[in-house]
Amino acid sequence: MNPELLTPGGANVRAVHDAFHGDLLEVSMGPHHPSTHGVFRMIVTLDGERIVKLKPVFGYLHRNHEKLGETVSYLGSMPYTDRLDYLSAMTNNWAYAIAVEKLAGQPVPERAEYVRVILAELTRLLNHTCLAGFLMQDCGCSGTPLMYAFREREKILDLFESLSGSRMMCNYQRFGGCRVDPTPAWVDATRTLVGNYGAFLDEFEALLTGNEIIMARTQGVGVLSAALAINAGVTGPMLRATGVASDLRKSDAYGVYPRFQFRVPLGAHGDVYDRYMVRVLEMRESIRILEQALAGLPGGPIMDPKAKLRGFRPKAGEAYGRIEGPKGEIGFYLVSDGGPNPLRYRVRPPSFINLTVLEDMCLGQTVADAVIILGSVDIVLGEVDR
Amino acid sequence: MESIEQIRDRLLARFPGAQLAVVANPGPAAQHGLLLDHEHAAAIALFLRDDPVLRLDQCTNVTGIDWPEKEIVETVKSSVPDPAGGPAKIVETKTKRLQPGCLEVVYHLYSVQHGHGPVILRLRTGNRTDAVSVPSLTPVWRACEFQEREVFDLFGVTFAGHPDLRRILMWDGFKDFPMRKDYVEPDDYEWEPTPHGAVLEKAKVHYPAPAPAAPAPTAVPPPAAG
Amino acid sequence: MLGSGLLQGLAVTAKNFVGSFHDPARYTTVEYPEVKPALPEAYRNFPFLVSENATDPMGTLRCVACQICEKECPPQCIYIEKSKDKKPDAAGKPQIYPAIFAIDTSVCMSCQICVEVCPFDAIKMDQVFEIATTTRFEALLLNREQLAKPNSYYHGIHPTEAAEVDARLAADRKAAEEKAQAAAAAKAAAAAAAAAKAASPAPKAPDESRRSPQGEGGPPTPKPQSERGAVS
Amino acid sequence: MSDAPTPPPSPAHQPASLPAITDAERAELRRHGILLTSLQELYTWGNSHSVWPLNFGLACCAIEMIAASMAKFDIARFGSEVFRPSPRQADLLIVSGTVTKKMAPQVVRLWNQMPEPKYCIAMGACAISGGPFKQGYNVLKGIDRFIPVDIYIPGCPPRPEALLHGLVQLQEKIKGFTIKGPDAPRHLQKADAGEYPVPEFGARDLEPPHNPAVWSAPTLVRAEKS
Repeated sequence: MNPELLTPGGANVRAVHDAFHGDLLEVSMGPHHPSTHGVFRMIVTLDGERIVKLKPVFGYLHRNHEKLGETVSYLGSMPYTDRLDYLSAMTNNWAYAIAVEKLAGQPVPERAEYVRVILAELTRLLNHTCLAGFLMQDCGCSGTPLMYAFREREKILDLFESLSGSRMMCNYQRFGGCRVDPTPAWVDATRTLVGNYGAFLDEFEALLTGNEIIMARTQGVGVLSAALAINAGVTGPMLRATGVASDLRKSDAYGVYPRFQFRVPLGAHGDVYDRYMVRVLEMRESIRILEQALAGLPGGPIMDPKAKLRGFRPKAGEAYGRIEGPKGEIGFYLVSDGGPNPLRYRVRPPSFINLTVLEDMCLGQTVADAVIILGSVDIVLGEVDR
Repeated sequence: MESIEQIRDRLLARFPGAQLAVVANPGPAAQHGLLLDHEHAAAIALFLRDDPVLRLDQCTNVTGIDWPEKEIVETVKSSVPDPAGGPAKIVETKTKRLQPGCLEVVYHLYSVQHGHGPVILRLRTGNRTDAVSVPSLTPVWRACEFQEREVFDLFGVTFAGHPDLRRILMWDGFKDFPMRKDYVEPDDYEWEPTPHGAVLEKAKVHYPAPAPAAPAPTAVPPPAAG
Repeated sequence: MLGSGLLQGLAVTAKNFVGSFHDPARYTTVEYPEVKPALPEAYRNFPFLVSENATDPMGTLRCVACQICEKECPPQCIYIEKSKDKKPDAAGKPQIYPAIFAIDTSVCMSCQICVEVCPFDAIKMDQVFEIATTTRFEALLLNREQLAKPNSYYHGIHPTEAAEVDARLAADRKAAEEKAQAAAAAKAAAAAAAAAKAASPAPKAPDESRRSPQGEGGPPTPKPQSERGAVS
Repeated sequence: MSDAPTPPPSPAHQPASLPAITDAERAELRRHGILLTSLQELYTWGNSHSVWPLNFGLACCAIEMIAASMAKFDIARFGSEVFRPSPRQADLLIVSGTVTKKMAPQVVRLWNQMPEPKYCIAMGACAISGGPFKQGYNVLKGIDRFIPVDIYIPGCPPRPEALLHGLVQLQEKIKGFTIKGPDAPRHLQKADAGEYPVPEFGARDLEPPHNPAVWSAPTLVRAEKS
């Protein structure tokens, strides 16, 4: 690996700058900018229309999540995790629950594991659908794909709401299981949704995937190499779009994922189009997992009977638990001193770390491409800034 | 994957002068850490990344931990033989010891290629005030770039060799390190209708001086007792 | 052929456009202010206090001011002051009651943890969401009188959960009565014995042990997990 | 009084202070097919049904705001579907999410850039008071510390229907305005500055931490816990 590539402001900057010999213009995009998915800010240095330097600025949504996590109890942090990546509350819940269960050595009943898989895959569908909509919005397809995405999102949210009581902030997982047991009616409704989702994806793909304008706009844009992606800690669909077969559902084999048949879609070029395609293909695999999980959903308790709700004090120690969230590896690192709240509560935010390579992907591209490259990273500011 | 002791032994064979210590994790997770010295940290990290057996090519998580100074009371029980020949007396001697505080940076390493991990590296600063520097591992793993900046911003650890060490989440002129345990947040409490604990203490500062006889002013009508 | 992807996409939008006039699956708009949304039973917004009796809500609050929810509430939006005196509850037993019970809905994040930790089923989640106001301080701090809603209202919004709660409370009450009867019988026996042997202390009523924790102690009878609302 | 063929405002939307004609008389006239309106009614009617929001999302609530503008909830039914990316073209600032101290100056700046008449909705607990993140070091305890808020929508996050309800409340409020007099909206009153001071980043907090001209909290004294 070329070490210069790994240093920010390395070889790439000079190469582009020398080739154009232009006067440089510094543009601040954000924190209020329609394309930055929230309050993200980039300071972009432009040579004509080409980007020669891009410095992300964070912190506009830094709401001291980790500090609060150290002042409230272990249970009390669960609703806060909903608000990290607010498009995929269920996977945040699960990642936190897994970390605490590791910390306390808490077993989880089988039914709860299945329900967690079902909810995590529904979240993946929800997140990837919305991301495709937002990405197309950034490409300039104003409205239509996002409208379709949100139409489907509402259907999944109805399921979440009827199960957990809230559309977005589910607060559903508990240490040692789940909060409420899904009724047969809920399982049937989920089965119907999963059965219909393939048809929606066909329609969505007919709208977008073959579209010549989208291909021209996204192919070959924002190319990321596999070596840099691994070294920079990039995870999730972004890493797989570069062709690296890395999926925690396979490699960590957490929960009951080893029982399901599914493939890990990989990209070949590591560009924006690959990142979009990997997500679409992942949704198809999620539907397969959902069908298997719904068919095999066992009976039994949803909570471990020995699990404690109040006065939960794990023994001194530490644990890092991680799962494959829709945006990449979401992990929680907890240090306990035996007290009612953690001594250290750390979130490993996938989209924050995926942004490490934003500058590398944008160098040499036009400023309009920076918008879709950022869109293809799939950031949610609640998680980036915490 | 090799156990942490095996990795330590291999590292000691490769870097004879290195000071390595296994930090045991007593919890059920049993994810033990390896405490590195500053001098060899970067070389060891590079070795762990490129070693064909371990191939820890991804540093997923970097975080800081604040360990404030702690007073530890140690109780030593010793039996003093009774000179009169009776049963030995048990005497407890309590010694107070000040455990110095430090800031710790924790790195979680995984291998994408082999699919194993985590190997946990730890670096500690000398104290919490002036010797707060540790070597940066950003030249080894780009993933550390933003995360080390975050540790610098929130904990005040400076990373020697970091290419772009600035505040990342707070604004540039900010003076404090908010994730430290002794951080005192600015006093902007004025309307706290449901305070308890620390919030009540902070809100009390803004309460008007109690009038001698009149009832305390309230914003909402006090609920009728009954 | 170049442009076939575009045409295919246009066909999709055309299908959706035409479909929105006759296909219910493609016409998704809710007519909100005119048609109220059908909220699922599990939907939660802000907490309310359950009172047994609609005519005397303050007198029959289930809440005994144990302050567990206040401690567990992650954003600390609950404030309780215990009463100095005791008042009879719905079963006629003298209980401490909350002299002040305030919830700051401008802070509450509807996480339902207060409901989960309450050992007395006294606090439950409401479903009213049309609460936009023009003032912050007065309108969004709810006090005891505004929070108290009768059990019948609870049955109206969460029927399955409320039925379970009522069944559990009735079972508890029955068990407590049986225990009290047994204790009374034991007391009578003890009194007979005490006639011979003076000054024997009367046994404490077992019901007291269930309703007594104030403050530091844990909940006396944690609800079994299986009984925790299985609502969907 | 001028006659104009506008849709008659429903009785619930009548402004409070109309000296010349009573509601009963108006209803009687309407029964005979005569529509009466005033310049004031026209003004507020037009104003209230074309409230264009700023395309500005902060956090979780922004997703629900987007959901409200999508097919299912369709904010276009209320005349507010035109989300403007530029503050110069917007009438309504929906503060949808947590306002951090780092973001607060930009929010005030956006508010200053909006032309009159402009309105502000604080959507969700965080925008109202800091919400669940209130006790944090980088969270502004309510956007009303710096800019005037017309409607508060509690909830975390409020349902899209709740946002629509808040919008209807705002429309009611606009319809209650008069062009002159004490009921005139804020921007038509001489005392209103229009521009609000933008806070600066201090060493530990925003300076000033709140704008005393806009915000003052009542004091609610809470007792020490037994």
